[in-house]
Amino acid sequence: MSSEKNCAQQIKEISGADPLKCMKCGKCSASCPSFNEMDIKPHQFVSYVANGDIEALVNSKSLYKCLSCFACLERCPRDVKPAKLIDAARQLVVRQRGKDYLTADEIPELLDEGLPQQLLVSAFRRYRR
Amino acid sequence: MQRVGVFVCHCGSNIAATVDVKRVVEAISNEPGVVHAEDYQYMCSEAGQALIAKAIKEKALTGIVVCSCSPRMHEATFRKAAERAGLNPYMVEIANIREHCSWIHKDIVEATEKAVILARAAIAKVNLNTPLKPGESRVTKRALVIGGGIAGIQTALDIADAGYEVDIVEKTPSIGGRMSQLDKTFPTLDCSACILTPKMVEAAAHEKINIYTYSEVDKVSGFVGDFTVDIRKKARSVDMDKCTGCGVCQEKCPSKKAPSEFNRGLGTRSAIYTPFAQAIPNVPVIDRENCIKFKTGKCGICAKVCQAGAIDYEQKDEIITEKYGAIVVATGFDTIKLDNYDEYAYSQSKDVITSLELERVMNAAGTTKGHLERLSDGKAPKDIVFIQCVGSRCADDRGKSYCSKICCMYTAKHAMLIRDKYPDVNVTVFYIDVRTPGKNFDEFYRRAVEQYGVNYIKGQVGKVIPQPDGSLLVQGVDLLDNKQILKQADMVVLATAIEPDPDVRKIATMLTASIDTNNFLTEAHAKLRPVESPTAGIFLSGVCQGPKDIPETVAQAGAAAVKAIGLLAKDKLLTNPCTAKADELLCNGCSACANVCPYGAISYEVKEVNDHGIREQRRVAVVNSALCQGCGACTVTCPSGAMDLQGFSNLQIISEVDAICQ
Amino acid sequence: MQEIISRAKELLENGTVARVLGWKIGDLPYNPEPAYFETAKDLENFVYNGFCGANLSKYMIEASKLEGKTMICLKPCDSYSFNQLIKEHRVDRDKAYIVGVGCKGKLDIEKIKKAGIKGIESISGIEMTDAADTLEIKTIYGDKTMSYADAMLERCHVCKGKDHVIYDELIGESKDTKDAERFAEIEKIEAMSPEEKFEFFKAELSKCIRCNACRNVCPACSCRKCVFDSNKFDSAQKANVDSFEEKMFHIIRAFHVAGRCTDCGECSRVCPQGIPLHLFNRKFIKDINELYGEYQAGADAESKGPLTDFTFDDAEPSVVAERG
Amino acid sequence: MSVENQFKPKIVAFCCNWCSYAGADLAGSSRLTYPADVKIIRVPCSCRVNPMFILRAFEKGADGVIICGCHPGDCHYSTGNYYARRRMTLLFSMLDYIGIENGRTRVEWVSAAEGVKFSQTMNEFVDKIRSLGENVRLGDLRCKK
Amino acid sequence: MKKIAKANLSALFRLIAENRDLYLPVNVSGQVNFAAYTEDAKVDLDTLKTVKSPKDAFFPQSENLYTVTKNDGKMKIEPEALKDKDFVVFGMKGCDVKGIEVLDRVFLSEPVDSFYAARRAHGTIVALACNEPEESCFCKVFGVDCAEPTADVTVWMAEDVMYWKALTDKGEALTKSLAEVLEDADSSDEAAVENKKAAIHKIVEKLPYSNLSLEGWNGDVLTEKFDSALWEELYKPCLACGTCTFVCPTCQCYDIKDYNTGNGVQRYRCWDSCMYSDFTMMAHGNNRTSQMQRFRQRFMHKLVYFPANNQGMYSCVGCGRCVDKCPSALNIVKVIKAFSKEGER
Repeated sequence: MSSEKNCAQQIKEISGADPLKCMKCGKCSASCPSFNEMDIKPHQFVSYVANGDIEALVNSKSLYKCLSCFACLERCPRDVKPAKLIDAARQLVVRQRGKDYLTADEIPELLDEGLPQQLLVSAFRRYRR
Repeated sequence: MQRVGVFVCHCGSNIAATVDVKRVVEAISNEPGVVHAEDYQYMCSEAGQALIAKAIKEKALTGIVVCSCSPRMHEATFRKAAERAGLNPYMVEIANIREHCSWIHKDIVEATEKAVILARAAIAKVNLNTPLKPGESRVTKRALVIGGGIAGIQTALDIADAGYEVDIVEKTPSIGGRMSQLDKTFPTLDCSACILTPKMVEAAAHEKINIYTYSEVDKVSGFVGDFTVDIRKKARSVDMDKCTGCGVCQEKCPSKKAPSEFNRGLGTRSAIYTPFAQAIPNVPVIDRENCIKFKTGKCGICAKVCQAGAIDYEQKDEIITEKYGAIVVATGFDTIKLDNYDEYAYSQSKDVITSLELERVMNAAGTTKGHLERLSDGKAPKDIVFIQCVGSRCADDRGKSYCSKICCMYTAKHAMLIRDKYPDVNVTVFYIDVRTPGKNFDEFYRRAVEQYGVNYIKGQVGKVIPQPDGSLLVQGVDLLDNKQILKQADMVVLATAIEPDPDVRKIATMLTASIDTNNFLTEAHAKLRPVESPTAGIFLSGVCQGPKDIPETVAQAGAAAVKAIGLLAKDKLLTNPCTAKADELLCNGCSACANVCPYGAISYEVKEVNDHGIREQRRVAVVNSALCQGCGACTVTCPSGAMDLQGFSNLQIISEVDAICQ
Repeated sequence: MQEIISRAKELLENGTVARVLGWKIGDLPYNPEPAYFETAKDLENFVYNGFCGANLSKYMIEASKLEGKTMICLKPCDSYSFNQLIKEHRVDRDKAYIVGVGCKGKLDIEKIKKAGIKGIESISGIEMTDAADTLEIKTIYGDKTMSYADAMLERCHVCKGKDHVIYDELIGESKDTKDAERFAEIEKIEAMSPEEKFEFFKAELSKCIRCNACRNVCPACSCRKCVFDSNKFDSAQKANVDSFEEKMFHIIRAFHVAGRCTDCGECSRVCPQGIPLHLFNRKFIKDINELYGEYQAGADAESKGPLTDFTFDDAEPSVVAERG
Repeated sequence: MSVENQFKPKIVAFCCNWCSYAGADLAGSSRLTYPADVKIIRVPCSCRVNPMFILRAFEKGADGVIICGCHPGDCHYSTGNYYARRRMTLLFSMLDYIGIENGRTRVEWVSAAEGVKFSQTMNEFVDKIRSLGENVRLGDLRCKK
Repeated sequence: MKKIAKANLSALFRLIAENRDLYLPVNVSGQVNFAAYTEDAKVDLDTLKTVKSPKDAFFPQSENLYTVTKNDGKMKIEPEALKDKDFVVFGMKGCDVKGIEVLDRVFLSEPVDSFYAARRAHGTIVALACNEPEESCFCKVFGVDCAEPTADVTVWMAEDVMYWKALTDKGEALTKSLAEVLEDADSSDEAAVENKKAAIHKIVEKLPYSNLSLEGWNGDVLTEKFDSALWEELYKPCLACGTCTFVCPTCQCYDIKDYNTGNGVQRYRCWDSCMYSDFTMMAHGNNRTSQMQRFRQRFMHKLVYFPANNQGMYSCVGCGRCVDKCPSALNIVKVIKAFSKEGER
């Protein structure tokens, strides 16, 4: 990965969010259905990006625990878009080939008969862009 | 040809750091008319003004240009200085090289170049200036206060005490405003009504104060010192002179289902009503939308029971036209609508209420007679959650960008009062920041935490989920513990953002008072003239200017009163001499200018004109300089250029254009 | 024509009017001139035919200053100008006895000459009583014909209608001559690219010689002293220096008459260089109609003009860029 | 392109005294930058801006002219900006009609509280004029030396 | 005499324009006026009269005189350079040429107008005989023979050939330089030209204004004409525009004005019109205060004042442009006729 600063910049560009607008109210974390599964909490995404600590962010579990439900984005009073930030971090990873969370071969095993197609597509969207 | 002196101010380093002032002086020394140029550290200082005076006298200057801060800041200062030195004050022009130059440009070469051009434009203009003399206009010694809340009442009392007549126009049936709806006040916890009611009574009894309730301002014309206002007294359907305020009509009224505005819609009232027991005037109003008589033509019970015969179903709106010298706006605030905040379930659950509604719940005269109970089932709540900053400090258009300022304190007050009266109730406050600047404010908040055990959680609530059992599940976060919190509550109180009363926009338009994007009225200067509108003769009192608590409101009300008194104390005002003037040799008498004049300042005369030897009777425009405010609308409408604006003449503006474009 | 003359004689004789403002026969078949007639003998030279295109309304400004009433002959389109002048207090309604004269379209000698017809000795078919729709033109280079419609002034092809909006009495019938859309030319230009527009107007305006005929004939340009003749705006210039220098004059002139111009077409009629000046005025009229509602200047003598009026929800100036 | 060679447009901004000029002052005291190409002329009201001033600016070499006034409804003189709005709409339409590039003229309502908007507007406008390049169609050749 | 096939005219123009400026009638947006020759100019030699007379070639509507600049507080005056390049005006008509003679009287008499003189020195006039004079023409009245205009070169346009006859040294020099395109003419050509002239003379006789009488205008008539009550009647329709003066080949009045370019001040002169209310405006106003006076001035100047100062030379040449272009159908012919009728009374 290129320099951390550069990555932080890329995340800002991809997400279109400005981490400096955050007033640390925590409404994102309060809204997040995956809060408990995450090691880095939604309200912390912002500080990681602002501080340029992208390495830790892209290596976090949160990257794959975020459901992209966008509740945080909807409710954020400051228009900071935590979901977009984490999504942007995810994209940074995906853009580096071979760093996928799952390999293509692993997927069929995980498939369930009753799994709705839509969920599958959404999963692909998240893990294999 | 003028003899122009140019004075370039360093403004300490404010200008000099980005503009090479010496270079400016050098560059403009050869401009047409310039006979003197110098720079100084602070032109507005006494020493700076002395420099100007000295140059005016020694160099026999006929015009000066000061390159400094905005003319909105110091034009008056320099005009006065020039006048003291014997120069007509209107022979002064300001080149704004601070706000419009040094403060916004970083590159010294670029900024200096621009400063030179701005100076040249001002020099070109001053070369065409002519001495002007202000006219005079009279001052009507009467003030109008729009809004009868604590701000309006205090302003009116202060003006009246100084001996001037004051009219209060209040749109609801009683004065008192928001403060009358409050239960207790922070940080002393004294009873709101107990301190407000005497003021209301005092205002009503004051011989210099005249109160128009259930009335609105319809039209405003005129200008500082001489406003003419149409006040619409809405039909009350009750004769104010006859009514004794016995209250029988309200008791007997069969239509009792109208939502009570005073109780924020939590309770009901009769169709003929006074908003609350201590209402002033104690004369009811018939709410025609809910009155059976007005809806069906039948009923008429109130008229039958009224021994004074005060009920008048035929009453019509009445327009009163009155003249005022000063107008104070005290239109107050309301809480914002919560339509954009579905996540708090305000519209889904009766047990989610706003703080102002809580005031009515807690108040002994309120819907629950002061008992803290759930509005859904009347049960006593065990767990109450307060949510702060609902709609305040919001970057998008769901809410307001500003801090509503009062919420932290009233929430602490509510929490404290509940814990005091019902020690077994758990109170949790979700906050982003607790802001308590103010005398005894932080102590008050700390008492809530330390003495009353209110549970403050740093973090916001994401969602309030009504449960099938009637309780509320509050999903929030504790940022300090980095934990998500799911909390069972049976009442949620939202610290809803406040906004200026929506009617203020209409009023501001009538007054031509400027207003900001949040509908707060703009002050003439954020620091130095905080209680005046930029529109002369209009003053600001209370929350219409920005969020504030009661003591601040009262303080501002007094300040606005003092400003109004200062105006009313004058017998005459000097009028702006920058007025329009018609050149009768060029005037066609076509009436186009009069059509666009907002002040009716232009009339026509048929008179003999001597046009270079040709004498004939012509219809020509005449400007009443006392009425003209100098907007210039007429000058552009006039095709022949007969109408020109003194101080901003066609040639002056063109000379500025030329100087900038050359 | 005879009817007008006899009525004029009557009015002069019974003292209703002190003079008659009409057209006097010219010394060529096509050049009658505006003229005053004060006696029955004068009226021998009165003429009213297809070449009486001149709009006499503006002459009433001076006539209003004279003793007694003036009988003024107005064609339907002229009556709009007259109304507008009343609105602007430039003419005295009480000083005018308005005879609304019928009109079957007025002729443009330039169009006839542009068709290559020269050495004209006589033209028949121009009288109001002529039923033929063809002009028979005798020239020293032989006889020619031209259809009446082809020789008509541009304004007659987009005629505002046969009705006079103000008059004391009417004499003579009018004819529908409208056979083109009033704004078609404007729309054509609007559809051009900026470069095409610029080239078009540059070519047209490069012909301008600043003779001021358009301004001086214009009933809306009734200023005692035009801004382009005074020092009020430092705009007094008689020069035409570069190819597009006249824009200032023509844009401002059009702007000054915007909302007041009745579209009488006199400017285009009199331009010695054949510049279609009505394209400026009519553009403003079209914009006003589209943005602020249909408005016909001079349709009445009371209503507020669109530029001395407004509504709270008028279009923003950005509409110009937005509509592309 | 080096900074020195960058096209430096001449831009005239007419600002009404009550709102936009104060807005520009606020932009200044808030240190909200915009290019030095913009020079402000103070007029009492947007309705004081005569189309002749605008054409004059172009004639003398301006590359863009922007008129700023109080928001409709907020005019210090009640109605001035309504007249200005009609006048400028028609004038701009005429300029467009004769083939002058759209965007060389602009009207923006800026209140005394909108320092941010003022600076944003000026930045945008300067960008626009830079993209349009030098005004060659409306200028007087004599001023082009 | 020389001749050239009409088909070769463009070659002729190209050749003339090679080393000189060439002005000739060009159609721009439907109107024919004298303009500089370019490859794609729409040259129009058939239209009898250009809208403006070609006097611009020698006396431009607007010309810079000098420029004043200021540097470091010092003024610098830079006179405009005089015309120093040869040029040819092709296609002037008899009346136009006569118009230049009138202008010569004004600008070449002391004090000589150096700008005009330089242009006259460098300009060669090729005059074109009028094949088809029109009803508004009355050059004959002022002694102009439109069939044989006398200039540096006279040309006649026939069916498909143009005859070329140099009359002056300048004309000869021009002819010589065009040797590669001009052919020698023979006696049959001479005869053709004579026939052409005769045909034109015949047409001229048929023109309605050709027999206009100038009687009563020569001699000491100043006071009589000036005081005539007729002016009061004649001027009435006049709109006070300057069309007649600006299309006129002899009107020579100009105004001198300053223009601030931002880098300096240009002093320029431009045509002015005695019909304008601000003509010769001075601080106290104007010496002619009514349109009647201004109207009278124009015709008195053409028919009385000018001849009085120039050995009887009228400053009208009978081109008829004012007859064609006056918005109110006024013109000098109507004035002359009105006075002669007055005489009859």
